[in-house]
Amino acid sequence: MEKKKVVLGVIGSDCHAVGNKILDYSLTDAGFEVINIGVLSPQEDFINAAIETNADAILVSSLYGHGEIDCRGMREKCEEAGLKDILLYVGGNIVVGKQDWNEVKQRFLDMGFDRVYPPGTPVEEGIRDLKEDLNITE
Amino acid sequence: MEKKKVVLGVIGSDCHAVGNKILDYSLTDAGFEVINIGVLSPQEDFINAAIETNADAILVSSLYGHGEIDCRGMREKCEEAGLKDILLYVGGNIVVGKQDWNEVKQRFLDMGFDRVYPPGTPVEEGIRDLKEDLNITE
Amino acid sequence: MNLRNKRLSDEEFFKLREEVLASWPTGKDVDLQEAVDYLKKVPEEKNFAKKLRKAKEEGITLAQPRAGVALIDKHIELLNHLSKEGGADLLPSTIDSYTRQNRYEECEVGIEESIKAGRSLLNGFPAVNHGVKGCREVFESVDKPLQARHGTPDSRLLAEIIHAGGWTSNEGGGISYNIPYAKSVSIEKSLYDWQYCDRLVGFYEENGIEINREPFGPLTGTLVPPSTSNAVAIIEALLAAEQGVKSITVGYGQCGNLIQDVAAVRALEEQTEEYLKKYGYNDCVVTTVFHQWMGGFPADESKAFGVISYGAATAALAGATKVIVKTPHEAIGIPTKEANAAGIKATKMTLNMLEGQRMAMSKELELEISIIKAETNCMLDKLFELGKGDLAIGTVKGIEMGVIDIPFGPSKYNYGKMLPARDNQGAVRYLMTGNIPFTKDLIDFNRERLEERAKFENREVGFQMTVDDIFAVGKGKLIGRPEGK
Amino acid sequence: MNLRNKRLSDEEFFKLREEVLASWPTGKDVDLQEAVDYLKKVPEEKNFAKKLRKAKEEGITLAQPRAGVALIDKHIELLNHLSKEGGADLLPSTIDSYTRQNRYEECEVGIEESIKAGRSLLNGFPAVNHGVKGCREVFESVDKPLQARHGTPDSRLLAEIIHAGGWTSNEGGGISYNIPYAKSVSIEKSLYDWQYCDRLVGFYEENGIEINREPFGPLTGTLVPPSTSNAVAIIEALLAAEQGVKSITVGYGQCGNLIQDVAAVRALEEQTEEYLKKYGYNDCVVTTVFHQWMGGFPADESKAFGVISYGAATAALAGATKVIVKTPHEAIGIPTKEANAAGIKATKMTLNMLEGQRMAMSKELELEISIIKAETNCMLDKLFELGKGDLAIGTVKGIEMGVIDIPFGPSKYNYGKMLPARDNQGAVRYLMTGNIPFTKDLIDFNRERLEERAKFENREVGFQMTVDDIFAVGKGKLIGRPEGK
Ligand code: B12
Ligand code: B12
Repeated sequence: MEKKKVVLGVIGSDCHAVGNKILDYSLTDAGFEVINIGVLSPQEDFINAAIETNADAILVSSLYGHGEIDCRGMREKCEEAGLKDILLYVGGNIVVGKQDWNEVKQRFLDMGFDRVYPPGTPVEEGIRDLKEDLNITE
Repeated sequence: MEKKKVVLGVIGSDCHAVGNKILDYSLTDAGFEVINIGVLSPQEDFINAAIETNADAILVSSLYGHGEIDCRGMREKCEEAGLKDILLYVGGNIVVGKQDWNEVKQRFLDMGFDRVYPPGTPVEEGIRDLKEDLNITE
Repeated sequence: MNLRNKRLSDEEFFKLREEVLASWPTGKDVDLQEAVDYLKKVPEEKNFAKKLRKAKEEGITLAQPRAGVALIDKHIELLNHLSKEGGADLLPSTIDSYTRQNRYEECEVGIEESIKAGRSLLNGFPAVNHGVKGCREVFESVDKPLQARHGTPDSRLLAEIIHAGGWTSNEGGGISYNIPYAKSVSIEKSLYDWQYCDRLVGFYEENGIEINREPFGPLTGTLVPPSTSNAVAIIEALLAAEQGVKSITVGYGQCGNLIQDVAAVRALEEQTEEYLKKYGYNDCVVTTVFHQWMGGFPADESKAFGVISYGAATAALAGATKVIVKTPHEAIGIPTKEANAAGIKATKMTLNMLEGQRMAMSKELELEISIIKAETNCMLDKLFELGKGDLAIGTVKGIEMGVIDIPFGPSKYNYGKMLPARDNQGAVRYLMTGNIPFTKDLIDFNRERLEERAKFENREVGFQMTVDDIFAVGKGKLIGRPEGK
Repeated sequence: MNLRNKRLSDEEFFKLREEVLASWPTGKDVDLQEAVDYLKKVPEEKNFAKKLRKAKEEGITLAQPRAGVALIDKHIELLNHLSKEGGADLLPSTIDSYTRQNRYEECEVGIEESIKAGRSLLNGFPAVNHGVKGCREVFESVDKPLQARHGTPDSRLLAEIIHAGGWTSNEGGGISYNIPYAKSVSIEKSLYDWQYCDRLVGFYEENGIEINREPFGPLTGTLVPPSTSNAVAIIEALLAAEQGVKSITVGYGQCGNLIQDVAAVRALEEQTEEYLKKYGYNDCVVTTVFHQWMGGFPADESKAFGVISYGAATAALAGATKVIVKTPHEAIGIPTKEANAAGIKATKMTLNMLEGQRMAMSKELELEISIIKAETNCMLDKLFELGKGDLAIGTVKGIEMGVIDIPFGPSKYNYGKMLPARDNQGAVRYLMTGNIPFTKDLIDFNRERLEERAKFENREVGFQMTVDDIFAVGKGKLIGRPEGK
């Protein structure tokens, strides 16, 4: 079976690289083809990479707290670019400070993300969800 | 001027001796005559000592948490023994656990204590109050 | 009562036992043979002595909280929280203060009032009143070994009930549970009563049940110089061994100077083993327990976490077999189960980060160890001399004469002329030795260290230092210096 | 741009300066002469350089938090809370991440949205947007020295504004604020831009104003071996000194093995002083900063307190001049002011208990110091060789070639072939050295230590160890061992 493709990156002015490298390693290990655009990536870079590679999902990391500003309008931009219904995940430390998680999650769901992950989510959880959402059976 | 007399002790089955020794030392230093009945002292010992020495005040310490049980009825026993309106102070860690201080204080005021001190009260505070209540001017 | 350091004869023991069991109604439910059968079925991981031995072999430090409330169900809830949420490795049952004074009637009042008030009015678990049945209910509802922690000069009935209840460790000793905890119990009496407790453990050992005993290391918890508490621990270890105890955990309460604290634990372990060997007790397993700071705590919870974690780090670096954990509520009152678990978590995190790390040997550490050992020997030698070779007799005489002198001990049998204070690095030294038979060299060493501080602080060596040191940690410092120093 | 390790000429500096100040409207408010006058009036106790020097002389460790929010009034409130309630000795202003990338328009958005939302949407204080006036308002509203802490490859405008604003310290450097923080800024460019920042400080020094500079020690905060971060700190110290900087604080991020951490700080201080002397910078005051654990934290707040306090204890035992404090919210998000103060209080309590105590010299400590120094020398010697004596040129070439190689650095200018992992005592070693020019002895030493762990864990030395170690502290352990080890 052909490998599913995922675009991976850290959005905005965010330089946190460690989680990104781990996600790359683990997703590859789990059988995905990973297009890693790395840290400090604007929305456009995610979208362009997804178009170029015809990706199945975009995994956005935001660690540094500006996630709320950086992720705004991303779903709309995807649609505009013709990425209809592409899977959109976001995770990391996506807002500033310790906030009520349910509220935070809702804010990002409202922005059009399919799945939203709290701080410290194990990679395995993301991989499990991806397999489910992309109908991958081992 | 004659020295004012205070009876000092730790009530009930309480063995905490350090604060008691410090109070003894500091009160003596501040010009009081201290009758120290020490740790592990029942109500009766405080009252007998006060009667024998014709004391002006009784300072009860309770550190170990059973203060609430141990102090009950003390004012009444004083009255019965003829110690009318003797000053009655209590301090230390007078209840079990971290409780709302205002409630705790009220409970002991209701028992008839004139002053009630929270954990870690500096000795100086007790001395200042004693001087005020006993009209001692330096 | 004819106190000697000699194993109680079966005759004497069983005669005493009748009295003991008759002293409160729950005593009659203790059946030694049935208890042996019960304890034989206790799984390995719930036996205190076995878990300690394993930790010693693996070189890890276990964490144990203090905890106890009046009612059985609440106590079980508490212990399970500390085990599961807190991650405690060993569980305690702290016994309330009425039980410690054998005032079981007052415990009944406390139990009733606690039911009424919906909160514990007792500062611990009244194990005697709850009896063997209650103790077993607790034991069977938890997943870790259980120990009674108290402060009871006469804990004979308590010991009978808890061991029959499945609790495989008992803290205390004839000195360490007398002088800090009592006012007018003679040393002769408390040593004798603790021989009974030790003999009971010896009896179980002879019947194939390993039970741990732990002299209470920190004593008054307030500026106790290491050699004083080490001497007491070694005495109690020797007395316990004579009664047949095989698993002994000697303890020490943090003083705050890291090198001195590590030295104290190392000296304690080595000297306990040496003395046991010397007096012919060759099959004891000696482990150590380090108590996080036992004196007055800062009221601020974040600061308390600092004290707790520093204590945990010291325990790890010393290589103690277990550490007794304080909580962020320490300065105020008995902790909630959440605050208690918080203390354990901070402790375990620190232990985990230091796992396998030990303080390396240095000139400074070597010196501290040698000083502590020399001081300890001075006291112990004198006791043996006074007792003409009998340590029990020597101890009674020695404490009366101030050969061992515990600072701030409330007991009238304590000599009370020794005064401690911190030196310029925070190590606890002897400011006044009273009647402790130190050599001139040792007295000079202590004095010099204190003079160094006095010079730095520009004041005289004296009692004011002791007073300032008592309050220092509560105010956020180790050493009680004058303002602006 | 013609990068050499040579003091920028006044001509070059003032020409660059025009561009820099023109790059955002607030730049025009910086008037150097007026700033000198303003800074002359700053009282001694609010000058960063002076306070550090005093602490070094007294042998104490100061505590400094990280903190910054979008709006001036809220930022002032935050800093005062940390100073008064927390007891911070030195104050920071952490700069937001848009400013770090010179994206001041986005800062404007962040400021506006923060006003609307009633909470900070920026992860720091946008000092450039608030300008000299805003920075002075902050400075005049607090009672301690202020420092900018950020992660800005090109921080020239920021430096102009904060120093003119009365802030007497700036963190960063051409390597340490590039490789961990940027993706595509060349080393040549960032070294050049930081020469500007250093030259600005040199200018102030020449005008009688002491200003402190601090290379960012921890780099990526993730398993950086001591010699790698020490080498970077020494390079940045030398480059700063050439531009006229006199007060230099070299930094190190806790790795977690106590002996290695103490050795790292000692080696860092000694070697920085040696190299400065060797290259003719004789009047610099070198101080040290120790960062509490900079990698992934445990989410549980009690465990976080354990990590924080252990870090504080290490800083004290190492004798660092200051310690940068983490908070119990670390794993989740920017801390509230209360959580931040809590971290400081736990830290200060620990420092106070250890005041005056240092780790004693031992065989083990001596060995670690000598290994770190030898490794550091290998890297630095090679850079001087590559630059034919010019450290700036050598650094650009050396980083390109992997002579210095920072683990997990996001920059494409980082070589990225080095891999670290912990040994069996938790010390961070080189698993793969890539192109780092170590001697065979040093490579063997690192390897042997890792093999020891591999044997204990019954697996091969390899990348899985690195991965496990990255997650370990977050999961409550120092070393990422396989289950059941
Ligand atoms: C040292 C200590 C011990 C030592 C005591 C040695 C000795 N014989 O003195 C040992 C280890 C033996 C011990 C034992 C126990 N302790 Co204790 N102990 C402490 C500790 C750590 C310090 C007490 C101290 O010496 N402080 C220094 C002195 C100078 O201060 P002080 O005692 O507070 O007294 C000053 C002020 O309070 C004030 N003051 C006191 N009384 C009065 C009265 C008046 C009128 C005024 C004006 C002022 C005043 O002035 C004093 C001098 O400055 C406290 C916690 C803490 N404070 O940090 C716990 C603490 C008091 N102990 C406690 C408990 C429960 C016990 C035990 C039951 C064991 C247990 N369950 O853990 C046993 C008690 C046994 C018994 N029968 O009493 C609890 C009490 C809990 C509660 N009230 O809810 C505390 C608060 C710890 C805790 N949080 O759990 N303890
Ligand atoms: C190491 C670190 C740094 C290093 C980063 C080095 C580097 N280049 O990578 C340095 C020191 C440089 C740094 C800098 C900063 N940091 Co930082 N940093 C951390 C720290 C301690 C660990 C991050 C880490 O590497 N974790 C280990 C990796 C493996 O885990 P991870 O990143 O969480 O990623 C995993 C999961 O989250 C998940 N995941 C991540 N993304 C996604 C996406 C999807 C779809 C899924 C399914 C899963 C998933 O999988 C990953 C792999 O397991 C965290 C706090 C913490 N976590 O303890 C703060 C933290 C992330 N940093 C923070 C901040 C604010 C900063 C700074 C702005 C400085 C400051 N103000 O203090 C700068 C940022 C500069 C910039 N431009 O970005 C904040 C963010 C605050 C917030 N969100 O409210 C944190 C949370 C600390 C804090 N509490 O203040 N930091």
